[in-house]
Amino acid sequence: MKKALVAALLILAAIPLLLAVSELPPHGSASNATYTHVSAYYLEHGAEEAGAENIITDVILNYRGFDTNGEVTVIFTALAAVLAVLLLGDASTATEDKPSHSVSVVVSFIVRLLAPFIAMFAVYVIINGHISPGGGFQGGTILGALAIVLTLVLGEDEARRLLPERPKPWLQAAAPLTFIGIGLAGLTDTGFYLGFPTAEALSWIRTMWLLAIEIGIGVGGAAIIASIFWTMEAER
Amino acid sequence: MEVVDIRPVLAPTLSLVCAGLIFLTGQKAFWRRFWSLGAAVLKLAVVMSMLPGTINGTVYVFRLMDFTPGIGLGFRVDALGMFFAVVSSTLWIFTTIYAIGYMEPEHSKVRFFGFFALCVSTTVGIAFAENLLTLFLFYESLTIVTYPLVIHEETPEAFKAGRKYLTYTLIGGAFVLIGTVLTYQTAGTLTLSKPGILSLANGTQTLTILFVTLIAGFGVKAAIMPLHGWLPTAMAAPTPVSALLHAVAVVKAGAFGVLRVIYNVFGVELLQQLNLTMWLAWLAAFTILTASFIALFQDNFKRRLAYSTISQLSYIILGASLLTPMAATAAIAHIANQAFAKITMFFVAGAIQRKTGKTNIHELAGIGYRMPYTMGAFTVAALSFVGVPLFAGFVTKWYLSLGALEAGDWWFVLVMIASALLNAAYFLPIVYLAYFKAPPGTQLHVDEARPTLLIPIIMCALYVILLGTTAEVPGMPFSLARAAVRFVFGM
Amino acid sequence: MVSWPHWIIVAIIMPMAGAVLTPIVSRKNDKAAPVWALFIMSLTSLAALFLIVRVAQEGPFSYLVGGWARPYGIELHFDEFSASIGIICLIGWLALLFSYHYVAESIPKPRIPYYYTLVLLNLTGMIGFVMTGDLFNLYVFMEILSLSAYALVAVSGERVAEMAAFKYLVMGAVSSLIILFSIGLLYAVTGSLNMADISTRLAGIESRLPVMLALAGMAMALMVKAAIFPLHIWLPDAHAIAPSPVSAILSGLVVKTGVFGLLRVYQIFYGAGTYELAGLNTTLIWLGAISIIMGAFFAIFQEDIKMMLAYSTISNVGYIVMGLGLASQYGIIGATVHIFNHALIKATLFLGAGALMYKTGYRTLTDLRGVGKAMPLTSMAMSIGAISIVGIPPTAGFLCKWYIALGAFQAGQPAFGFALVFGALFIFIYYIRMVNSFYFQPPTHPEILEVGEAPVSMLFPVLLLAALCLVMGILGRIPLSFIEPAVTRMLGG
Amino acid sequence: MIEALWVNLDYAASVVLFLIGLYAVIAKDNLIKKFMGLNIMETAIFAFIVALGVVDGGDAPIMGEGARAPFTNPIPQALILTGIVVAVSTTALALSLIIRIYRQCGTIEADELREME
Repeated sequence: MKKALVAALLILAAIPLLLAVSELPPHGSASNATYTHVSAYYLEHGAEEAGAENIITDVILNYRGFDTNGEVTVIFTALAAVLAVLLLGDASTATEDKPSHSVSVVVSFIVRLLAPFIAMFAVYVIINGHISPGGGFQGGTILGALAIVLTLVLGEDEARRLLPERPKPWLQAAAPLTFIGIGLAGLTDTGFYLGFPTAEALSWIRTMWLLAIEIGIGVGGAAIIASIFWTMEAER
Repeated sequence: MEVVDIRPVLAPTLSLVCAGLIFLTGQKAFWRRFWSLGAAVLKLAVVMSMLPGTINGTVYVFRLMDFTPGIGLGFRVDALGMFFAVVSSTLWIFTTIYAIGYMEPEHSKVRFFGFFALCVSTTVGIAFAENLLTLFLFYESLTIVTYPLVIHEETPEAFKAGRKYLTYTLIGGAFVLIGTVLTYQTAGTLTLSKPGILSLANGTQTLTILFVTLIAGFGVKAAIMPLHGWLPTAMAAPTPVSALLHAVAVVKAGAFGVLRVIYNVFGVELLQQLNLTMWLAWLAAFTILTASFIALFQDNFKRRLAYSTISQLSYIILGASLLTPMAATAAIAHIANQAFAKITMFFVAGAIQRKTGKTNIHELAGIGYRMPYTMGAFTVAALSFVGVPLFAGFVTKWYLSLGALEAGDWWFVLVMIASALLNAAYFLPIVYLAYFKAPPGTQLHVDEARPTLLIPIIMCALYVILLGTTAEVPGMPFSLARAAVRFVFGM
Repeated sequence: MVSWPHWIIVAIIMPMAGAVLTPIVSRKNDKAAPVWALFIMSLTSLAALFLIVRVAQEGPFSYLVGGWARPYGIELHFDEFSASIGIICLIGWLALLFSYHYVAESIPKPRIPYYYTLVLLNLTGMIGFVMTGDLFNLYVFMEILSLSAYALVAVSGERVAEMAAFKYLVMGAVSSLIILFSIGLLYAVTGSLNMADISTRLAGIESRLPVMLALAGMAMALMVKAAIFPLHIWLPDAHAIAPSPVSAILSGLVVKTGVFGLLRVYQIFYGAGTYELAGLNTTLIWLGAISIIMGAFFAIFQEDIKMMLAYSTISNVGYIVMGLGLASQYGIIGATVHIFNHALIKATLFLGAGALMYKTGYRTLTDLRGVGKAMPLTSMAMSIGAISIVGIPPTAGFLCKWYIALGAFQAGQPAFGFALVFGALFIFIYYIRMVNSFYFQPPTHPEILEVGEAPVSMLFPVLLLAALCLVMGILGRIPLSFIEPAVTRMLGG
Repeated sequence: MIEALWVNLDYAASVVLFLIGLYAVIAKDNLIKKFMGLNIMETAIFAFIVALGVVDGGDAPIMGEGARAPFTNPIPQALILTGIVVAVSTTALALSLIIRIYRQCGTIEADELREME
């Protein structure tokens, strides 16, 4: 009964929504405001102004870099939130009834075999983000996934060694800190937070900074994803 | 002539500071009494120092600060405000002395005297308010600071009374606020320095709504029927509080608000054109008679006094709504006349209760032999209410009747007479009972209440006679009332 | 000093950097986290102070992040409304100070550094939210503040807290998505994300339906965040169960971001000039009025003091929304200033309630009877808060009531002026219960008379806020005249 | 209208997907299913915004050798990258909360939880 009512209401709500989207500028047309206004500028000037051939990278890290600055803060918030919700007073209770992993030898072997290649691929995705599809988030996610796979195969204690205790908080905070660092460097250099040097001759600096941010995001993202997974695993 | 002077601010601030000191140091009886009395005397001195100037037409103003852009928290002492301030600060001294004696065996005395001082501070604030917003500010504060006094007993009845009191007065306050907002919206100003800030150009309908809103707001505290319900219930409070509620502060704040609305917000001229006040006059007349009639059947001493208060307050409303100079003089003068007489009666009721524990009228037979001075004072007050010449109440009745005739509404004179008869009917039996119905075996030797209770009673009774005999002597409060009337009617 | 252009970015990255560094700072020493957070917030407050002085001196100003011209980069825009970072910093700072003792006892130890991280992140999100001039950036900051708010509700680890947090999260996430959808619609028709740019480009758009849908979507989603009556169901549990300093932040500030978002939406559409907003205005007025009444109505039946305060928030946000919907000069001024004043008042009350709970261990009105004698200062502060929230002069709450009522008459809607003034009386009914139970009723638990005042770190914020409630009532003209030019500009188009 | 809707079929599909997600959020009792509904809604909106950036015949906006116009609009893609990260973060927190609720109450069915309250 409740479900039918909800469904009916939603179908009713669909009508104005569909009406509204039917009035939107036609899909895929190159004369849309979306295409002719801001993005035209990006496509025209992005490659030489912003430091990366991949315009999307330009937008993410340079034109709208501040959004991404906020975004990495969001993932850090997620980490802090998960830790604040899941950590308990005494760690012993959480680990008692954990089922032991039993993974077949074949799977274990293949994962171990593949791990370096996955890691290498992740690094490739991270550092090639400015000229090809990819970037810090994508690469970081691959690294994080690798950590998760290794945890499942090797067991948690083994996998946790990937992220030693001492640098762990620094690595988790890597993305926002890199952003703030680059932003302040830009501030001293160009007078704008997150400003990249504009001179033609300094394009390599632009590229280096982009690369630094990509690496920061990649490392930070991987550390956070792995940490969140381990925290949940400990609580499972 | 307007003079910028610090004293209008000083008067409420003094009691405010003393209230703070009472809260801080009031655990010791000496300091509690010292600050209460000191503040009362100081404040009276400040108020009195402005009296000669005010009678001669000087207006003391002080604008404290802009409360919101355009509307300031300002103080202004004109004749009408001065009159109210003189009455309340004179009575405060008596009430304080009385309360010190009366509250001796009670609990939470710090709270009591602290809020007592606050209460008077806000009352003087109401008297000296320069604009309607300042007036509202103090009017609403008065509600809040009297609440702890009303529920002082902390019994279920006290809480019930407190709830009722708050409900009535806060709703009234809300009406005042709406009226203030609407006034500001229509007139563009809220100042009370002119005889009327609204004009016919604002539209009859708006003006009517505004009048009804403001009168309803102030009418709650002025206990115009049918807005009077809180007053008899609030009898649950200790006697000095009842005295304060009924004579000095709360009800007078309401009546004073009505006067301000009629004389300073609308102005006599505008109201005459609008012909709005007639229903108010009828309502007042109805209240006078009905409340007196109800009072006849009350056996509880304080309840009878409460209904008498309701009846007497409407004299003020009636006088104001007749819109003639004579009636206005009577209305203003009655603020003092009713206050002194009624506070005497409450003090008497309190003294009897403390001394003998009796609260009902039928138990009072023969009390006149035991407490002759107290009952003597009561007799003076009763005669004043009945309207016997030489007592304060007569002055009111006389001028009010003259005013009614001036307005051509002679039937209000009949109301006066009927009311005098009713007053006689419910007060004189008490006197009779006290002196002539002593049951056999009555204690015949004098056994008065302690001096702190007795002295204020006698002083107030003397004042009642003083007000009744010296009405025409220049320099007495009555000349202030005349000064106020001259200003209001542009004479 | 004041004209240094970078304070605006400092105000955002200072708490952001402070937050991400908190776990590092407190790795060796548990006590370091609160001290560090307070230090960071002090610096941020300094930046906020300079920004407010600057906007008062020279009017609104912009900051181009990365140096890209509008609309190509992200613009931070600081106008008079953005000056709310002042109250964000103030309440944030005081709540952090209050947390010092409070949190140490009420949440599990390993979570404490992350608690401070989340509070700082929450404040970062709000500071960014009020200063940004870019719609998508607004969304990003909104997510920072929402996500940290969800977690902060659950941080105490009680079962009810986690369920409340989940409820809050689901409603908050759905509303965030609706906002993102609306941003997408606006982007689809204008091709821009900069608010000022969208505002100018909207004027010439022919297909109105998507724009109106975006407006409706944003308004609805922001009303969820602001807990307007039928969309309020997440609020009472979340605000009542969260640790008290968090309640103060949530109730005083986070809920207001919804209203603030509405203000920004209004700015965009008033700027565009050609849109008929009467429908939205009427909806806001009505929902505001209903919220006032219903919030008060539910609050009357609450025994739990924090639950009562939570429902009272719904009433008060109703005031603000009603003021916005009146769309008259006075109404909007009153609403904006009430954002500020209600934050002060509600923080006083929640922190005061926290102090009572900390010392006595009780949280219902019946259990707390007689606490006025045991904790006179805290009780006095809460009584001032209660008087203030009802709008009795001369406290902070009165001026807003006065202005919004004036706005109702100005807009030709006197009935809502009445509703507002009498709604306030309704609110008074339950606050008088609180005052009665503190002072005038005999204690249910006699041992309550033995407890003393809370430690200074808790007492100081409560007293300071109560004092501000009084001071802002008397000096009310300062925020009012401060905000006036912005409102005139907004209504003038 | 139908014709216009046909042109904007991508958008219409997103709207439908969005409502399906909303249905799950409201009607499902299992907290995880509720949350999956939320993920469906997220996906719907990402699809909508990415679809805004499509240009017929457009190529990936990567300059350099061999690049030829028209390129697709880079902005929506950039926005959605941010959006996805936000969605992931929300999911992480929601799952943590569900884990805690399950540990404390032994169930994650909304109706059973309501009875426990």
